[in-house]
Amino acid sequence: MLEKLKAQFGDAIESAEEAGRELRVQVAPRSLVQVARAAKDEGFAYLADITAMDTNDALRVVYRLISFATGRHLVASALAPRAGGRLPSLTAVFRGAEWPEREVYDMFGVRFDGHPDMRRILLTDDWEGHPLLKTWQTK
Amino acid sequence: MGIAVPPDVKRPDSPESEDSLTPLGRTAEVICRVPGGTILMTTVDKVLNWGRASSLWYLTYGLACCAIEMMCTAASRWDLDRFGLIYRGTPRQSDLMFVAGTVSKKMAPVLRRLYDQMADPKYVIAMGGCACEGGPFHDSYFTVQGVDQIVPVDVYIAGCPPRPEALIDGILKLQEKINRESVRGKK
Amino acid sequence: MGNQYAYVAVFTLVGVVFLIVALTAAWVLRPRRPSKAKYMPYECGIVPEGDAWNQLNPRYYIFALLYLLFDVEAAYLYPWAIRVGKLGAYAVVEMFIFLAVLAFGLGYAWREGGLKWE
Amino acid sequence: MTQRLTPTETMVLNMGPQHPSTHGVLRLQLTLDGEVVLDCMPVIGYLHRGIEKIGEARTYPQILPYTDRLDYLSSASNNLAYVQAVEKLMGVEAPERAKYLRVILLELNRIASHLMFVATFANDLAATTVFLYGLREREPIMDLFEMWTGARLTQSGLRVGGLARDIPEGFVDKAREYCTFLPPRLDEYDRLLSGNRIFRVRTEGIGILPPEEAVDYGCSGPTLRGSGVRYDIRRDEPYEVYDQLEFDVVTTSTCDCMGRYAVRMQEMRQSLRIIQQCLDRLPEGEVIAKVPRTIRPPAGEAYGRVESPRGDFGCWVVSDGGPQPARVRFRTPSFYHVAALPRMLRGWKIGDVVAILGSVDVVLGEVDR
Repeated sequence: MLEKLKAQFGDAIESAEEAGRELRVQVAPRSLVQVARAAKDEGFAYLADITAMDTNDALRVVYRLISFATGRHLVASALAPRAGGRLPSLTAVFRGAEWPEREVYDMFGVRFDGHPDMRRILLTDDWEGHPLLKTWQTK
Repeated sequence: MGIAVPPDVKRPDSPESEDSLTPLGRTAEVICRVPGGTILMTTVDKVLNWGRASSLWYLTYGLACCAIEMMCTAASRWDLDRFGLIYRGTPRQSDLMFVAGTVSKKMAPVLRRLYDQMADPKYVIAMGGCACEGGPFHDSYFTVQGVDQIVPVDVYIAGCPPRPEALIDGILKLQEKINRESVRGKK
Repeated sequence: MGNQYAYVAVFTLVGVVFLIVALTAAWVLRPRRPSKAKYMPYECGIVPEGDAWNQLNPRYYIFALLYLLFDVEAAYLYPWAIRVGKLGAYAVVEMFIFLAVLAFGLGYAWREGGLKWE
Repeated sequence: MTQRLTPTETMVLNMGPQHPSTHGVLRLQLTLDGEVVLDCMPVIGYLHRGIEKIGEARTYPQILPYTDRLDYLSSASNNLAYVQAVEKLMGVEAPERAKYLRVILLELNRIASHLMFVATFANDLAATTVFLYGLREREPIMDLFEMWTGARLTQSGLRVGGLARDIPEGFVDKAREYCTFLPPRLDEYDRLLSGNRIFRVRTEGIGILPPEEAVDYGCSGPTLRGSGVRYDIRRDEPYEVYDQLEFDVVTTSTCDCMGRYAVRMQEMRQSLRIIQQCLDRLPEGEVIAKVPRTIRPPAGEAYGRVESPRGDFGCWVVSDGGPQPARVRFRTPSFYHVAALPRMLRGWKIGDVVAILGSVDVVLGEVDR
């Protein structure tokens, strides 16, 4: 599976490794949607989770796709700048991507282009700041 | 750690209107001066308080884990009906509010609005650590540290979640508190 | 014959007195704490937006009419059912004519599609 | 739809945070045309407590009690997902006895959670007696939890590397007795509910969720299996000792509320079967592996995944070598089920909204985190 992705996307796949059940892939943000579509055709039809992590120098947005048939997890992660990051939205590929993307925006501030309803989902609408960033301190 | 209570939530100690005495409350002052009047008043107090204490209809206000324990207490093993507590869906028909669970800042104005929409006389039981003072979420950025910042609370029940027996103990304490009330203003 | 109406008089008197006593007792005893928030419409704790005075599908109106019609018809049946023993055969025929007229009305509403829900 | 003679205006109604049948503080903004739901916009966040932010400010053992408060109807599955992730990070393996006991605790939680589902689902459809029956049958399980872990609801019965405490005397007999006590009751409630004409009319054919859309929305657990997709993490990604146990994955292909209800009723019987097998094969020995005093897993990340009563509950833990995790993320099934609600509610009537929401069985603690 990883070889197929590397062949198809070449330099867009910055790093790829296989650890047991998980295929960890680092993807360039520009070709996220194509990689997701290819993975979905490859059998990874179940989008388990979209989440993110603040690694102090960048925001790492992590997508976890699971294939029911083979039981393997494709963990694709893309890097976004800490402030004002923009990533393409996967709602065109997975209908279930709408809400987790809204939560990542709510908690980290990464906006997703092409998202039908880019609003905060958990916090009140007039909330400033994104709590899960390392720099955000509880008052 | 003062947290900004959402703007449209009034402080609990500023009642909307000053005259909290009922018409009978005001006339009660006069009646008490007549010899034997106080006996009449205390019997009226007793009857009123008995009526209020033994038919506390509570508003189902399940927020988190405490709501499940509230349901178990209301169900057949601990049975709240014995104490005259029936769960009502709307604040209009309820005179006791169980705050069972964590109150988030998004929920604070809703909670205050529901409290305002309840008919007087109304009471509040803060159930569980989260409602009493934030509980395990004392350093959360989105939790109101104690529901008494929003509504005046009558009884606090500790526990996370409190056992059904603790809940019933809290209700009995509230009933004692109601029985001490008097028409001539809260003693 | 006179005392039969006495029953009615006593009955209404007790009804009225009970009503007055209950309401004044409630008015006297209940605490009055009016507040703007208390009189806001209750919508699960949220400030309702828009209003409910809007145009609904006419089928609700037709069903309401039909219900009212047959509800009143049932109301007439009760006194008839009590006295039908003493009134004899002509009352039975009378009532069935009444029912037939209403059944005809129902048939007309059915044919005109009044009962179609979708 | 029939040709519209007179234009009708729509109305926005809030089935709001405080509502007996939203099972917690979920607010549905329903756009109504008369009685028919045109669209629904769920609003969540009313129970958001920032558990993931708190997770970054606590040590590893301290996070365990917070996982109980996510899906507070089955705290063992939350604990296990978190503990699995930390054990993968540290390369620790629970002893054999602890694995069997964990499965017993998980399946007891599943039965308790499904009984609460039957109780509230029936209560929503006006069968209050089944509400009382369901909670009464749930109380013996609460006693078992209390006997074993000391708490009824938020047990925190697990630890990294095993269990907090071994089962006390008399637990095995009480558990066996419960395994024989429950099945006839379940048949009785099944006849009471699915035999009841009103219940069938209100649930059959209502709230259709086709299989491919269920997968596309990220649904899992009984909601997914109610739409005919045979996927169960206990079978497809076995953990603890599920690969050595015989049980069948229950699915129905009706994709409606009745299907989801029937799946859960059957699953309770399968859980009883699993518990009996585990009780028969319970090995002797320790219940906790050798774990250092302060848990400091090596830098890295791990994903623990469990079949909770609501579906695929995952926990992603990223460690930077310190005593506190760098990131704790909980993938909760109800979050995706509430996201799929608008798709299931469109076109149905207000009365059906209650039935559909009840059949999806969401817990707001895990939706808002």
